[in-house]
Amino acid sequence: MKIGIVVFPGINRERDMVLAFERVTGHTPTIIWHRETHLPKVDLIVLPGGFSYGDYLRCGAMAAHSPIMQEISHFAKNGGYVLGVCNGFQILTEAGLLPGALLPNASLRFLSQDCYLRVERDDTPYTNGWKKGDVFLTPMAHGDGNYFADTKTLKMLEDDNRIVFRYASASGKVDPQDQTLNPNGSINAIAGIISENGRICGMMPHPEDLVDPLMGGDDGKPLFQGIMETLTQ
Amino acid sequence: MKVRLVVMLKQGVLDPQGKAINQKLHNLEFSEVQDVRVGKVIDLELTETSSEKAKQRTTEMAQKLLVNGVIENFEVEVLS
Amino acid sequence: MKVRLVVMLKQGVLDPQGKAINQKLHNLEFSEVQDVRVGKVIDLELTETSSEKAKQRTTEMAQKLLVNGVIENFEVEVLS
Amino acid sequence: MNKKQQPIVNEKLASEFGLSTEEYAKVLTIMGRNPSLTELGIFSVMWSEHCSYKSSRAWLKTLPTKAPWVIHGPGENAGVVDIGQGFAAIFKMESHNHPSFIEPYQGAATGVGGILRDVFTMGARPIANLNALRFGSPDHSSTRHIVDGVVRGIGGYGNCVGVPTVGGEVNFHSSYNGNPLVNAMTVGVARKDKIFLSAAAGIGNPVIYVGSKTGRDGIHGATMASAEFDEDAASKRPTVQVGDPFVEKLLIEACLELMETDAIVAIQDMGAAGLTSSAVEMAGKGGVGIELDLDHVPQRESHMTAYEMMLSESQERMLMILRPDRTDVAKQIFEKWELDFAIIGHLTDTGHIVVRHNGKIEADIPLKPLADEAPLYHRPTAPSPAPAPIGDLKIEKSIEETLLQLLGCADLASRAWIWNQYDSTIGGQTVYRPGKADAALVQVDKTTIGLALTTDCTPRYCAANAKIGGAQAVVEAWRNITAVGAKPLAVTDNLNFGNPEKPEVMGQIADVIEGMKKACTILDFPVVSGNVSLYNETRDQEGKAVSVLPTPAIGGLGVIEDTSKAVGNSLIGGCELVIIGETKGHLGQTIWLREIMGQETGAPPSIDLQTEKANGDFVRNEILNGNILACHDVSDGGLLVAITEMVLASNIGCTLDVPESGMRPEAYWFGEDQARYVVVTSNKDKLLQNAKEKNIPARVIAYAGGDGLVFPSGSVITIARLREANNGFFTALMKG
Ligand SMILES: Nc1ncnc2c1ncn2[C@@H]1O[C@H](COP(=O)(O)OP(=O)(O)O)[C@@H](O)[C@H]1O
Ligand SMILES: [Mg+2]
Repeated sequence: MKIGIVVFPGINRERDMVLAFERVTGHTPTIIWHRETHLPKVDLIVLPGGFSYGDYLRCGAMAAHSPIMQEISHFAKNGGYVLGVCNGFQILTEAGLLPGALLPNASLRFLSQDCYLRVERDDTPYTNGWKKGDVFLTPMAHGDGNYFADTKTLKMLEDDNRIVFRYASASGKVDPQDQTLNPNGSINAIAGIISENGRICGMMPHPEDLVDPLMGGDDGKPLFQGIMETLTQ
Repeated sequence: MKVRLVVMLKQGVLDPQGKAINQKLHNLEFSEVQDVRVGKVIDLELTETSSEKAKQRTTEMAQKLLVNGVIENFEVEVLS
Repeated sequence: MKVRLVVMLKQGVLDPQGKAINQKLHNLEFSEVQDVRVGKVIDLELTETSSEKAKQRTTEMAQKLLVNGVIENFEVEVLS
Repeated sequence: MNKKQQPIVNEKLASEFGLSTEEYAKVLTIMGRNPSLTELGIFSVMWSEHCSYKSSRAWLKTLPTKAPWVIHGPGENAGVVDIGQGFAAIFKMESHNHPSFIEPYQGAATGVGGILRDVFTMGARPIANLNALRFGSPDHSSTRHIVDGVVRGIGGYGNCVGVPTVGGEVNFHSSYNGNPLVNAMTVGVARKDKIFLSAAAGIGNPVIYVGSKTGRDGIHGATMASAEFDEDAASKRPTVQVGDPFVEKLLIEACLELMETDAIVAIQDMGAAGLTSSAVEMAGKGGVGIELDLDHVPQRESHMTAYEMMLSESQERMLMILRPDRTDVAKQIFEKWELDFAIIGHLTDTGHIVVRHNGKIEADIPLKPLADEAPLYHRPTAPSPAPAPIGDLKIEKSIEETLLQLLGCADLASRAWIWNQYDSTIGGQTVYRPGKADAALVQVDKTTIGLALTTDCTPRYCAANAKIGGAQAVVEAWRNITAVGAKPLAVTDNLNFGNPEKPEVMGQIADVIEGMKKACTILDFPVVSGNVSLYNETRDQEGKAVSVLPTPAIGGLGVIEDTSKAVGNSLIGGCELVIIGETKGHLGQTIWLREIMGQETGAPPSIDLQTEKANGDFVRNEILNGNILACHDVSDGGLLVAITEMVLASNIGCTLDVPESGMRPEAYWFGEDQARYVVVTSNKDKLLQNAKEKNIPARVIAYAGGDGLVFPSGSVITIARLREANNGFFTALMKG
């Protein structure tokens, strides 16, 4: 299993991601600097969280228009696995690799708190460590996590079963209108989606920060276990 | 040449900022306010001297980077 | 009546956004870009029908809430 | 400022720049001629209160600063202590009070940026931020706006640079109306043998400028930070600096990357007084001269004068002395991170700072007298009036009602509204984030070492008795670190006071420092860095100057070798709660007295440092032994508030035992006697036995379990109800 973590200027959760892979899988990912012109041979590209280019203009916009994103697009179009978390998710939508957009949180404030996610599919490389309907705890930390898609896109996502995580209560109840359950106001309480081919996934919260009981729990572990299982098959 | 790009959220895209401002203005008793929409303005200073050309290049910049067509519309205006 | 409020950082106040965008546009080979300043636009729909009055009220809103006079300037424009 | 309008340098101008008649006379003696405008500017900022500590220096020198684990005490950019396994913690706290009043968002944001630079300039990767905040009365017209801006600013900057904000404190009091206190603390970690200092060395070595370009930001900021506010404040506004956390993040990475090489001889951030203070201090400390050519300074605006460039406080800039054969290596690194890099001068053997611009010498000042002759004042002190004695207490409320009211008051309400806007988990090493333990706990990468971090101060105690208040602030920080199981190592402080030219204020400063000194000495908890902010006062409606409450914020750092042994403050179902320390029912200056009785009266609780040490050492030992599973010190609000906070942290209820007799219930439940901890144990017999052997007062006071707080009378308050009371304050304050 070879994992590459791409770092744009202003990205700041790459160390968390490395640590999580090390803690859960024992595997140390390679860091890929955004100026590199060729992707090294990897099985999975991770776009971690942070504030690429300060999140100025729009979150993820400037990173999405970097030369290396063309390489990543190529990689994705050839069936490569790509995971974008938080700013990484924003970059993927800005680059058009995933549909929709992430708007400012409904509260117009940065939200750093724990939330529960309900797993909507367990047949993807990113979710096969869970069972459909499982609920897990994860920290979230973002100012712009309010997922939006127009009616047509939304219908397509729902119909094609492309929503992988939704914000929920501890018992798995989803209510997009309830701000305690859907803190950033995402449409249909969407927290993560996947591409048509099931290989490009974007999500807002940070399971990588909850993989060690010492740091408050290990609810995020199945994400990494699932990835390892897929990639080592 | 100075060009102004005004970027607004598309109709139908929720504008939480506009909504919050509307609410606050009402609290401050600006009751004549019916609706508020918040957008961005990006002022560009270009070496370009033809206003036609400046407009065209700014439109390219908008499409390439400055505007997210999924949620935003834009207008270009030559200021001077 | 539709009024547009354009809010920009004062001259001399650092505009980190504009700076980063400028650099990025250069990387994307829009080398004609000399300077970028980013501001906000707030479009207000008012019940007011006199454009004089609308301008005046918008100015009040700007001073009271919408503009941070410490670092920002603003202009009011009646759109329709 | 444009050439045509260059003002004439004379005593009047000097006084506008904040130099007194005597100070200006000294300038003339040192220079032996009339100074140029740029020279006057340099003197005025270097001799400002902010840079020279002229009112406080004599007192600061009395603080203990040494211990076997202290690597660098005060005098460097930040304090450095040995935390074991080859690592050092580097930390400091700094104020941005006045800028935060003028522009709350940018003021607070640039405060965070500045303190981060003080820490990474020494070679440390920043791993945690904390913030000690003091706001005006909740019902004052500006409070909401300031709270909103300050919290957004701290979050906006810290979240973007990717350093977790893990703790802090907040108080509200009318004395901070229009003069908030914003004290930011950063903690970083470096290899013990890779620490970078600021003393310049090597005649001829290049002086390098890196980071952002220079604009006309904050010119006069450093002198402004030392001048009290009046209606005039608004007109000083154009000097506001804007922070760029994105650039700061790049600067951190670039500097740390360069620090892996052997290129750096000395390095310092450009903080208050920008290029002036960094150049003067680096050369001064190294005993060398320095020559700058401002033509090479990266500039954001056109036609800047030498004066403007020397005094600019543009953010995100650093000054370095490099080995001449390594400038290319350095240049490459800064280019990689897309930051400005410029050689702007070199070191000389003249002992002077010489500033050139457009081929002209704009300043030429001998460095030694600039430093040695800096003013030092022994300002007169006067005692503060003793607080009024406690008046009649007509008690009408039940304990239950009282508790709910206290939980909702400004100083005890949940701070979740604030910390939920701060990224506290980034880094993946946060063991205890805000609200989960008495001190935040952050693990050091690739080790099992945990750093326990806290900020503390109880300004109302300081106002009532500055000596006790100064000691109490230190003691509470020490207790909070102890309560997670860590060993307290050292302190950084931020001393916030009013106008030192008023003898009463100077008396507070002297007494607070005296109290701190005693506590730090006996607890072996030296001060390794800090900051002083004076002239914190504003005018009330009648135009009278009001000083802020004396507020010596203490930032404490402790270490635990094995983070898995640390404890938080959450109850554990089925366990017993034991109070360690003696409850005497002290009511003077308590929150209960203020909130319920409407009196700010009485003496603050006395501090017995030997008892503090004995009780704390006992608690720490028992945590490490595994006999204590959770712990919370008793502070603001007293015993019942402490227990309730543990209930709220865990969502587990508890049943209270009958209080000790011989005391009125209010005194027992809400008294603020010091040296106490509520601890949770599943091994009560062993714990009580150990306490008895060591002569430590210990007594079972409650049993954990259920979903409410059950009173001895049998009445119950549900956790939901407690939480509602606790959360209401910020929701109401920030609404609308
Ligand atoms: N400004 C702040 N930023 C982050 N955390 C804060 C802030 N203020 C308070 N907290 C957190 O809230 C909790 C309670 O604070 P406080 O009542 O001051 O604790 P204590 O009295 O036990 O020292 C602590 O975890 C503290 O770190
Ligand atoms: Mg405290």
